[in-house]
Amino acid sequence: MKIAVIQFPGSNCDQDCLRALTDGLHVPAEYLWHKETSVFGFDAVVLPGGFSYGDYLRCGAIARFSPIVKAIVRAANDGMPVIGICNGFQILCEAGLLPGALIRNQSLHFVCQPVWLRVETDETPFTAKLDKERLLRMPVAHGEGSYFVEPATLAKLQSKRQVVFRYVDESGKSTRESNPNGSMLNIAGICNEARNVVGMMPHPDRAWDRRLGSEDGKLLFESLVGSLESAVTL
Amino acid sequence: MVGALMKVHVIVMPKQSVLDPQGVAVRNALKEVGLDTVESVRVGKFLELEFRTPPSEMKLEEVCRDLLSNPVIEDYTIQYHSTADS
Amino acid sequence: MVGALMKVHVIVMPKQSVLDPQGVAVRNALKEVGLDTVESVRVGKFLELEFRTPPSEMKLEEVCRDLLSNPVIEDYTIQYHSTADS
Amino acid sequence: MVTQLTPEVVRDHGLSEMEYERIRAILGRDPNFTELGVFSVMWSEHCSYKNTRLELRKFPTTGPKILVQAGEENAGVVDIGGGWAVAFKMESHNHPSAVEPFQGAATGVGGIIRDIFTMGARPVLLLDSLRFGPIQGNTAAVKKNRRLFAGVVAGISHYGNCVGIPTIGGEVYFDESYEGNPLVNVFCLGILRHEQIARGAAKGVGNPVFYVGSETGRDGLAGAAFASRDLTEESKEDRPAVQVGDPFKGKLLLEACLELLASGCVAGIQDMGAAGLTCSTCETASRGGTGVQIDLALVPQREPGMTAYEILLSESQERMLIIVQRGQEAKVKEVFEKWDLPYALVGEVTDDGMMRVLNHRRMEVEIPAAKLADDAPVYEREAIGCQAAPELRIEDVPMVDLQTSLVQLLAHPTIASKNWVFRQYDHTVRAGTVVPPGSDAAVFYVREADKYLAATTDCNSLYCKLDPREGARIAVAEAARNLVCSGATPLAVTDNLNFGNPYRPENFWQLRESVEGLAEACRRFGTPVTGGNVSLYNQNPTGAIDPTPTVGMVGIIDEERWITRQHFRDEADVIYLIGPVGREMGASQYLAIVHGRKECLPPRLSYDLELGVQAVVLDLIQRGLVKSAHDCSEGGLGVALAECCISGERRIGALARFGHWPYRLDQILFNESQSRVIISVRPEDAGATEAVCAAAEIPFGRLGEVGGSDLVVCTEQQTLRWDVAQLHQAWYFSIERAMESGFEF
Ligand SMILES: Nc1ncnc2c1ncn2[C@@H]1O[C@H](COP(=O)(O)OP(=O)(O)O)[C@@H](O)[C@H]1O
Ligand SMILES: [Mg+2]
Repeated sequence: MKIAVIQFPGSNCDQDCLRALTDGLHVPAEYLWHKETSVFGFDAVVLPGGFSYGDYLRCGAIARFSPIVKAIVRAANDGMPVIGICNGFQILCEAGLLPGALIRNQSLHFVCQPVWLRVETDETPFTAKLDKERLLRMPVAHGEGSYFVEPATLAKLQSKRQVVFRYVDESGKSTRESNPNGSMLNIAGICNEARNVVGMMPHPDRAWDRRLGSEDGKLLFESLVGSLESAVTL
Repeated sequence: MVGALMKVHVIVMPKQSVLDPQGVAVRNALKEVGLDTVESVRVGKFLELEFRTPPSEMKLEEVCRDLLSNPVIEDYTIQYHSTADS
Repeated sequence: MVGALMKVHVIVMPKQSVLDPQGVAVRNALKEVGLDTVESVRVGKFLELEFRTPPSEMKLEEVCRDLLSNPVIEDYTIQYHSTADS
Repeated sequence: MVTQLTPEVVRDHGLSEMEYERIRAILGRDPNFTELGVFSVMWSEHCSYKNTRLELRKFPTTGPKILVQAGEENAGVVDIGGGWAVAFKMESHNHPSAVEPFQGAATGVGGIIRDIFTMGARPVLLLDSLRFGPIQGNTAAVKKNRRLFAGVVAGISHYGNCVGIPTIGGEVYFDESYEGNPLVNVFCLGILRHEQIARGAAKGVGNPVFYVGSETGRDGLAGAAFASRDLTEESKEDRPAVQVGDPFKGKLLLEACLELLASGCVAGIQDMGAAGLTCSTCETASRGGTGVQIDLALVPQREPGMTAYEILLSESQERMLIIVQRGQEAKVKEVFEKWDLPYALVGEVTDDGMMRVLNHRRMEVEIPAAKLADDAPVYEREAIGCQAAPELRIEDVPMVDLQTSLVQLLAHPTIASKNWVFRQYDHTVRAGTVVPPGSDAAVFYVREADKYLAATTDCNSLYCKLDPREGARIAVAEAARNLVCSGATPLAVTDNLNFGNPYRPENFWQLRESVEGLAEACRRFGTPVTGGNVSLYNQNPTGAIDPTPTVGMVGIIDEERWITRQHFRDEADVIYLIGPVGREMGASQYLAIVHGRKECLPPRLSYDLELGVQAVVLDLIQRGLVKSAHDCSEGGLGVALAECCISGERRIGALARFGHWPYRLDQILFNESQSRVIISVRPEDAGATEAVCAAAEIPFGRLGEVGGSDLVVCTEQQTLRWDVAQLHQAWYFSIERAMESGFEF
């Protein structure tokens, strides 16, 4: 088993993601450069946070045209598990692998703070090991994380259980106060219809070590590893 | 020193259905400084492209749709100008 | 609900001599996607203001200078339009 | 174009007649226009420190852990054990930020980051020390202050967040004296292996000289000269002096340079900061005891038709000069093409000590490099002291309702929570932030080195205004105290001297007093100065800023279990005050904020007491007795106790008893006597704690217990009670409230 952590020019959470996997979980993971044209030899892909290509124009708008993203789109359509974290989420939306868009935070400010997340579905490779309704603690750090999508698609997302994480307060209620960026329905993460592609604004890659105040992020990567193993065995 | 360049302006605006907190902030700021008859403000992008040889309209539409704007949240308009002097 | 509103467009662009990293990034991206005859790109802000009753030109100029742009690195232009339909 | 070097031209370049004669003596002829420009930037205050060099020599710069001394290179390097070291430094970008707050602050961050990776270190954290005029109210001035504040914070967040270096601490003060002349001091720390230390020297005659990074444009022309003048209304017209930063390029340049340095092919490396290409060529040559020859025609240029003068003096951002071992040119090509960055072979190292600049093979500049870099004139400026501030007579301070005073202090932007600021900074990237902003010092885990570092910046400029020497001493003491409270042992210091025009004797006196105070304190605390920055001419039409010698201090924590935060944690924990109760109210925030008096003698620092208190606190922490530790600074015991109750994720009350107290209650609550730390311990550890303090013969007292939902302070005569939820409201949202009442975007 081997997991790819994509490196775009301007990625700055690539190292955090790689360490979460190698130091945190001791699973094999390697960087994959944005100029590569294939993800052959890897079993899953992590698109890390940062400011790919400077995030000029729109977050993820330019990255979406890079050779590696074209390869990831192909792999994702063949069912490979793909997670986009923060900037990675923005890229997945721009690339059309996930519906909707991430727009400027309602506060107009970059926001860096810990948040509570509620797991809305365990039917993705990244949440398979988590109980529905379970609360997770991890930081957000973004300027454009407000999830937006037209009403029709939003309804579809709900009915198809494609909302993966919601911002909530510590008691598990999704309130206005617990929403750090003005996302519709407190949406923090979603998946595609096939459920193998997940995007989320919060940072599991910054919550895998007790010293960082939370290890909840580990659970997502453990779920992934579990899913990959069971996929291998059958 | 530039020859006669072909200038194209692309204006990218947030869709009406998308809330535009920046527009709201600007409106409030304008009221603050005494422009109290301002109704609404929307803030978008203005791109000034210069070409050596004009691109095909089709190609231009395509990049406006796929790269310069995001149809989920934005609309765009293209304005053609013959020469570099605006 | 809008009556005949006065529409004003304000375009704020980085000064020519000032570095525009965004413009450079967009130019490179455009070349990537096949618009290889693009010479230069500059990216600025496009503000669409709607007024119930037209503001004094002087006041508007002042606001553009002090609030909507920073004269140190940006230039602005104001475009007046009679009615709300662009 | 040949410009006649009339006396006017020379003066416009900020050079005196004497300095011009010195130039002619060095060259043995008249300089040409381009050479004049080169001298003018190299001999500007910003680059040559001509007015402060003699003062800076007073700093202690050596120590067993110092690997690279202050002044030797771009930043000092300090050993942290295990073959690892840290390089850190603080830089100001005050004047650019006054004219264009967003870009000014952003490029300030970019500049200090380049200083650090130029040393071969990977930057891992940032701190920012900021000063602005008042932000509460609705006058035009206040709105402008808010706009500057918002712009600066957004600029720092823009650059630091994009490059992916967490901003994990800092400070913000608001005071009239900074109106129109904000202070933006940014601190950066990087880590490296001992063997990775890179040098800014042009070594090896015949070695190729490369230019890497962004193209050169006309931006930032003569920014160094700009930073060496008073800010006036016309400063707005200093347009070209404001550069625009590209954090994306900055990130690529950082990665590319570290990759190239790791390959071992680099003989010397120097960033292009103030005075750009000029400074980097002559400094590398002078350090290497060599010469450098370059041809400007080979320099990547953003705009057509730039003159030699413009190219040499441009301060375009994100550029480096790299000298490579001959034969290794291919490596540069490989790395910089990988990162899609411009690079160009522009010249070579020569053996005759000359800085030679050609343009299309035509000689433009021919100057002895060492003389240009190091023989700038040094001046001993006139210093005239002002008479010492008087002792405060407490009878002159009217009694007020202390119930409201505490709330008033907590809600003052200078004391209030800075979460509106640091929530805009990515302080969790790099997955190493153990103690985020909001405690006395930030603590960062350096994974590659398996070390815990603590860092803080401090300076109470009100003290410095009323007694610069004592204020500077206290800045060092408070920085050390903040580190100790987080469980760290102080290592070393970087400083940023922000003062007014040095040609005004009273300003220069403040500077000298402050430097001597810093130097003395750094000796006593065993924390050598590894480097820093001087920013003069911080004036606005109404006069000079309050003297602000900002101290940045770094400490190390050997064991994870020693890491300590400032907020109370559990019911029934016992609260101790380590140090005296104190009574000094001069120059206090209480006097300034509640009584509107920025007056009287600041508190006195006793080194023995301070060192004793810090030693005991560290000892208690290392024995595992301490659950929280917070020092008393602005606002005294009252504010410190309140912060202990409201700065944690979970708010909690506390009871503090002062028994029989012969003086006024406001003296207990708000005096700012130094050397005081509030700790809380488990009830069962009370005995052990008292034993340690008694043995150390340090004044201490048991104040009371943690618990409930109120903060209660009582003496035999009087009891005061505050609902911590209300205190939190006043303190946590104060800055946000102020910023929402005015525009900024
Ligand atoms: N500009 C800033 N950027 C980041 N953190 C800040 C800033 N200003 C203050 N902080 C943080 O807020 C907390 C309180 O700051 P301060 O009141 O200066 O502490 P102290 O008085 O103990 O030095 C500290 O953790 C500090 O790092
Ligand atoms: Mg403190």
